[in-house]
Amino acid sequence: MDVAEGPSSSSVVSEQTIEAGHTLLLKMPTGDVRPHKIEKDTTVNLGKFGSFHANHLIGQPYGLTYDIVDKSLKVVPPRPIQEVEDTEATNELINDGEFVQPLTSEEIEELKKQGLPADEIVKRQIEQHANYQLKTEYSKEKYKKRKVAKYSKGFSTVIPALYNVCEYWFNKDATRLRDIRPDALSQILNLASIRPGGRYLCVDDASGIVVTGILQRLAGEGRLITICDIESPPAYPCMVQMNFPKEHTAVISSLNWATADEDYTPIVASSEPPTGKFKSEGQKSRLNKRKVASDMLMRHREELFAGEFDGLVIASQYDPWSILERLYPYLGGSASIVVHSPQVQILSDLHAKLRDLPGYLGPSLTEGFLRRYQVLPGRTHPTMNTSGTGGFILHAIKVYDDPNASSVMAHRQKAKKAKLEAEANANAAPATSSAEPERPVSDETLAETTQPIESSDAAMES
Amino acid sequence: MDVAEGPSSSSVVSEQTIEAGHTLLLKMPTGDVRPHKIEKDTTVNLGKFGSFHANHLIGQPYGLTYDIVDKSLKVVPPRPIQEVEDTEATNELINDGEFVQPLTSEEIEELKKQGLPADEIVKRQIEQHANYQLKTEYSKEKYKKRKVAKYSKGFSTVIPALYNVCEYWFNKDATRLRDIRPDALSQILNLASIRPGGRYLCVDDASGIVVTGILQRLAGEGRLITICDIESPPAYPCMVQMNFPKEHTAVISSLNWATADEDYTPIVASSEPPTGKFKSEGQKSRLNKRKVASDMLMRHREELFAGEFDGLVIASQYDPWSILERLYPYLGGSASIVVHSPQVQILSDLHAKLRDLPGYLGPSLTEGFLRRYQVLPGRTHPTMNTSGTGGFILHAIKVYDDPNASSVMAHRQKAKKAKLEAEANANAAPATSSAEPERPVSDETLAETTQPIESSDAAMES
Amino acid sequence: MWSTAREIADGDLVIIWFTRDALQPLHITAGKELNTRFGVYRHSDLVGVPYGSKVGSRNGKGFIHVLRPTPELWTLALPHRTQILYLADIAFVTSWLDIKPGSRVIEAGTGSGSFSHSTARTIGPTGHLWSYEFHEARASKAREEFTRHGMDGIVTLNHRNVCKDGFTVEDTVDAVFLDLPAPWEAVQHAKKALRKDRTTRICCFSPCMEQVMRTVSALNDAGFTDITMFETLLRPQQVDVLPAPPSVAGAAAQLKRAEARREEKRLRQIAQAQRAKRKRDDGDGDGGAEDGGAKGGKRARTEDAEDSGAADTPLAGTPAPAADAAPSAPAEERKISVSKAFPEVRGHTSYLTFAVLLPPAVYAAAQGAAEAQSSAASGAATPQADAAA
Amino acid sequence: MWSTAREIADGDLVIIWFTRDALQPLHITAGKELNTRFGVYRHSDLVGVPYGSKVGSRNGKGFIHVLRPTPELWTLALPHRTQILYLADIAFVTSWLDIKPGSRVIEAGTGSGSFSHSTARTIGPTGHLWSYEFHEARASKAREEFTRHGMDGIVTLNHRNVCKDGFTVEDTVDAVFLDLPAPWEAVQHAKKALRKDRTTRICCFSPCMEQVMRTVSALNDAGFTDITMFETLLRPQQVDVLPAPPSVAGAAAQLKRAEARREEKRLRQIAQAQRAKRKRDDGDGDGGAEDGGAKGGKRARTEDAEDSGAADTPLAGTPAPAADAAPSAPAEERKISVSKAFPEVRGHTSYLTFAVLLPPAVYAAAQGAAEAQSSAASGAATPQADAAA
Repeated sequence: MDVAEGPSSSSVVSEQTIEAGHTLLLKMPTGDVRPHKIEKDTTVNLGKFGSFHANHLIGQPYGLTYDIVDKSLKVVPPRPIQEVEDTEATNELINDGEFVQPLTSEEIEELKKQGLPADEIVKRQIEQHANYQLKTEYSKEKYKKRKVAKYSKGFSTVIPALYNVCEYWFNKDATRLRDIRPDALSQILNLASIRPGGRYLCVDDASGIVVTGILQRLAGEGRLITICDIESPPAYPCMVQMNFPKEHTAVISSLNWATADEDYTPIVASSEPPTGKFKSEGQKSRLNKRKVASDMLMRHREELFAGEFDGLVIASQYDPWSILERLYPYLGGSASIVVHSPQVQILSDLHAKLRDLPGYLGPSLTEGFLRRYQVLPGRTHPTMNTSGTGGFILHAIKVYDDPNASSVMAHRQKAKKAKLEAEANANAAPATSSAEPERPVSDETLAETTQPIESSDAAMES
Repeated sequence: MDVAEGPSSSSVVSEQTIEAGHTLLLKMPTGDVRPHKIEKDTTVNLGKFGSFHANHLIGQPYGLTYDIVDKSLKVVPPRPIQEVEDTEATNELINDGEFVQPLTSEEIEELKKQGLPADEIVKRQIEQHANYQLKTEYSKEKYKKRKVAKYSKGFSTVIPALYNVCEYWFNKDATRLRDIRPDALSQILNLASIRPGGRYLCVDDASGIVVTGILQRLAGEGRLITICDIESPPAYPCMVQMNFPKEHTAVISSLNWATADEDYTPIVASSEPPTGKFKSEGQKSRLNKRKVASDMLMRHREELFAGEFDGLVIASQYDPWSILERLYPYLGGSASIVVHSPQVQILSDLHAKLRDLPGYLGPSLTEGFLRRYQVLPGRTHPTMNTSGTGGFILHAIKVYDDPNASSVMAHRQKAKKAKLEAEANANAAPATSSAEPERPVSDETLAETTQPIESSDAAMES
Repeated sequence: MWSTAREIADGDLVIIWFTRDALQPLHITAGKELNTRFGVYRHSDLVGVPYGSKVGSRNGKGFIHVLRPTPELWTLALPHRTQILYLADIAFVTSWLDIKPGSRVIEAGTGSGSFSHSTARTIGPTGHLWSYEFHEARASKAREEFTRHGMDGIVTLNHRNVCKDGFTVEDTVDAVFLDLPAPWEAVQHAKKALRKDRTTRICCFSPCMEQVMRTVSALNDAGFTDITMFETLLRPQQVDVLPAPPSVAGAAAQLKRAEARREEKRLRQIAQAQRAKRKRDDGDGDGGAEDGGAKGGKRARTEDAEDSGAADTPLAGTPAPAADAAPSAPAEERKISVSKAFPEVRGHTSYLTFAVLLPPAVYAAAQGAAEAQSSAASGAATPQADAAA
Repeated sequence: MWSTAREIADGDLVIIWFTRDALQPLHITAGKELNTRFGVYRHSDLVGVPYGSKVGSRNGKGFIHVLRPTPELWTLALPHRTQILYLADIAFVTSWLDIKPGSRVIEAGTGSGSFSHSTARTIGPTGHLWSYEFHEARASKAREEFTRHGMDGIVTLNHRNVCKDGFTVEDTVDAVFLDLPAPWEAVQHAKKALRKDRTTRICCFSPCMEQVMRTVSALNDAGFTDITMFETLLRPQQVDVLPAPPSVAGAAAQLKRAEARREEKRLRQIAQAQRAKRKRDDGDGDGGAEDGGAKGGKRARTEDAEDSGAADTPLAGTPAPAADAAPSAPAEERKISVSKAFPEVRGHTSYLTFAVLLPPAVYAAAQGAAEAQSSAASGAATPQADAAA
């Protein structure tokens, strides 16, 4: 046992505790997720799902499920999946359309007003239902679940993990995220090799989901400079639900396309009093603040222009090539360049451009595939509806070209040419001008290191 | 029992019988498929898988598996899948790379020369194999299967079904099929609503796979005119493996982009002898043949120009819009237009164009998804490698526009506008010029007919 | 099955296309009227109109397209009695089962009839489809539809629970398609119904993986071979025509112009403030009362402006000319068509489990033939008949 | 873990990129030489060179790119001891398990170390990874690699069969990742290792559906909730720059020109033949012997030409001018970039089964807190602690 490495990090626990001022994601029994900023001594109203006093939630860990009982909260323990027994019943004898709700909506409203729990309402409905016993157990289970969800009063709090926040925004409005699905976001962060302590550039017109991801992966160590198209630093709304501590957001600074332009000099008002002497304390404070701001702007510019950043991530409405032209010089050698776009056309045009440039190594373009499954016993299948797209990702590596280095193939062709010219005075074909280095010819040693050997424990059994 | 409808169709049986002159697809134990034109009194040489006398195969039904024994064929009966018993063994103690072939390739060659059957060779190998008992049953099964395939002498004949022929060509060279995968082909044929007796136009630069599909679905009833870019009718190589009877191929005729042009008059040599009298029998026969050919060309042109075709299928390297411009006039009302392309860019450009034209109803663009699974007991999973693309399909319906008919929305807006203008003298917004008819507003009756009700027998259980 | 005439006739089934998401089958019955929120139409006005026509409503409000039915349009427009089968699955099953003109096919259950219509179209008048439905009301509805659609010669519909009672034909069909909750219960029955003189095929359509596993096992036990499983789906694409993405140079130019304008404004304010101050210093006190409360606000702003008075000396040089953005402007006018999959698409319909039945009868015949050929052709070793497992 | 300096130093691990499909990890060891068919390189020549440089070989034949390692490049370049985990899976697992700086994580088995390297990068020096490998040789190799890569502070490697012997920590980790043939055998052990003071997560990586089902059942039995399963893959796209697809008008024009040329040629032949005939008729017999056998062929062709002599009267009009094609010609010069998925792509790696563990300790605390808040804030009904199942 590595006892030395036992748990001790209370800070990580507090990250999972709800505090006043946090923006929570509350998941309704129907699966809908709603944001709510929780403030002390207020009432949280969830409409038909009930209302409760906010203080009940403050200090609670994230991730629990509650029933609302008389404006206060009752923690619901986790429930295991019930095995559904398959009976001999089929739906053979049930007529379509007959299996309808036997209580009127007025009757149900009345029961709800009486404070009857959801499963009790469903039970009553079922009692009224002539055909219920004829349905198969699977159908019954499905019916019950749907109905219970419909009449439940309660909710769960969603843990502010990056995955959950991204999923919430994606489901709410994928367009605002420029179609960055959780799987795409995770690929972006890994491809850009974001690590605590790294220094990154980012252009995020995707509501800040990429910025949020980078900040989480920096956790207060390292640097992030974003470039935006407005004067003041943008809001990045996705960050809100993460409830980041201040140290985590302190690593980010923003420039815009004007202030990020080396050839442009921002108009910065002087912070010296025109007369050489401060006229008032107010003037002094104003001018000092101005000095801090303009000094900071100049420092950020200098920092950007000094370059050597470890990576660049682009998820922008602007032509990605126009962005690369501007920011490429500030990347260090071997830096990762990751560009996301909802549409393949934008990135195939970019890919076609980059692969002819020696400063971009190995550009690759991929589309993600994500599929979720229902894994109830006896009923395993992918979800019937799914997200159609999480966008496309282009990845390349910044390299320093050496125009004097020439490929083996060119040499071989040169050698061949020379030989041919020597043998006969024929015209040899010009060397290929392919930007892509030639494919390796068969070579035992290399092949061994590059071909995956299929013998994993798990895969071998399959 | 509908005894009246019992089996009687010997013609269908003969379709499944191998005849001299047929081009067969032979499947090797390794899974490779090879074409072979079978001729009487020849020897079929399958290389390391053996050779046999062709006459053994003539008259046999398609779809069987044979072992080759002394140049003759032994039918192998179907084998059920063996349940693999999972033992306690794991691969924990087997070192990577150790599990190698214990017989040298020379020894194996010797055993093969001795005519030892494949499973016998594998058995000997296993006996020599120190670690074999340590491997799990799954690993052993996998190993045995691979080895047996390697040393088997034999093959199966592939039934010349459209699916099999398309799969063979697709696996061989998807580019020649313009990426038309079997699923895409089946969608094309259904979307074009190909039925016996129908009349269709087709532009097939995909080695004739679409033409082959249409011919199979016509089965000798109906008509198919193809337009090609060469002078004489194209070969359509995919047709070869179908071994179509003559009646099935009689329904096809070909024009080219010049002869299919109404404004162009092909230069047709006269079939009258210049002197008014035939100089010889040879001349007479030549000129008659020429007359038949030119009459036929004229008939095909007239047939095309008379129009009223039931559908048009395009799988071509040419700009699909330039094709539609030419052939659209020859389609009947409600005809299906189906365009396949390997690249989405081509079809999204076309889609953008068509949806602004009132003669094309409901253009839709789809990409197919196909996934095959291994379904061995205890080892169910999708294949580890799969085809990346089967191309994109655009579908639209030809309609006759009526420029005088106006949409409900336009009316509503006109009415609203009139009202607004009456109320105040304000400028109303112009009516939207969207080419797409407006979405229906909520309407109970319509909603019922258009919303799928999820209550199928199979799906309900899930 | 449906009319192949150019024009619509009384009694025809047509498909009315209101919008992409609103279609409706309609039996033309002279005398009747179609009253929708897309307008009012007399059936008799549609008679004689060519299929595929756009027709304006009688009151001039709205229009419809009147289409010739196809199994695909019918599926989009039909009154769904069960979850329908979709194009991708139907097309793929048709292909793998080698269903073609003349084929004899079984389907169970009939459901909403999507597969029935598509199969009837493909097999044509020389083929036959036996369709089984265990739900009585659905069976009656389907029977009625098949008759109306002129499919009686092609389709035989049976109200029957095939898992319990088996099929109504034996040694007859080329292919079986099972869309049942427990297809494994029908596998042995299917084997009986398949013809024994040739290779035949089966497909079981099941949404859940557990159903697939039981089906695979049942197929294997019943002697089916080449057992394999597929999933097929369509991913519809949305096409947008958009301006080509703008260059950030344009954004930069705009920001610079804004900054320059702000700076100009500030300088103007300082100049004004200084003039005003000079005026005040010159003892011009009248109007003081007029300015009143407004003055305080103004003074604050003026102070701000004054503070920045020394900004006449920016850190260096002059703002870049706004012309910076000019080169990219024409490019930004260009429109491009871009596409992506729709945000929500169908993620699953069902697993399609396929298998082949190679009946012993064929083996016996094949072996006999091979034997005969062998002795005739080469007199070589007689192929031995391995006893079928 | 790896060097973050701008330039390469002796002792660094670098990734040598020969081509997209040929990468190799290299420990810079002054004095050694890298000898490949892409050229010969002295390690010492790479020292001091900036990461990301293109370097020409000593003999001027070939070049390499010398890259800074990342877990992703390492995965592409590493010597595979087992089937490796790929980017899509690793990234998704990292995200769902909420692995971030400071996280404490378990993985079993270590395999080729793809997941280990990626996780070490993400959790950073404040996190910790316990990695378990049951195969001794693989464990030793991985231990050696982790040390070389400076990961000793972040990763603890154990040679251990966790299904039999469990993990080496208890009540400690935030997340567990199981890549084992029978993950269900390790689920109870994983539960012990997960910390009890907060919500924790587990992921089981299994290629087969049957493994998923057993795992789901084991997770459910062990009290895990929110059990769900995902598949994630990457579909690499191939981009081609091609001429815009040509118009069929061009093809038509070409065919027409060809036909016109053929007709011209035929007419010339006829004219020649007639001249020749006239000559022959004029009694000019010499040269007959010279033509010899060739004549027969010529005559046949001439006859053909003569037969078609009357073709001077084509059925109507004149051939359309070749200029037909002209309007489309400029369009055909335009190049477009088109893309499609590669012909063969990865179709499956594994199913990722995820679950959450909400331990009773949290419930007790939560309920206590809720209770306290309730009485403090409103004095309303006390929340009742439902006994955990």
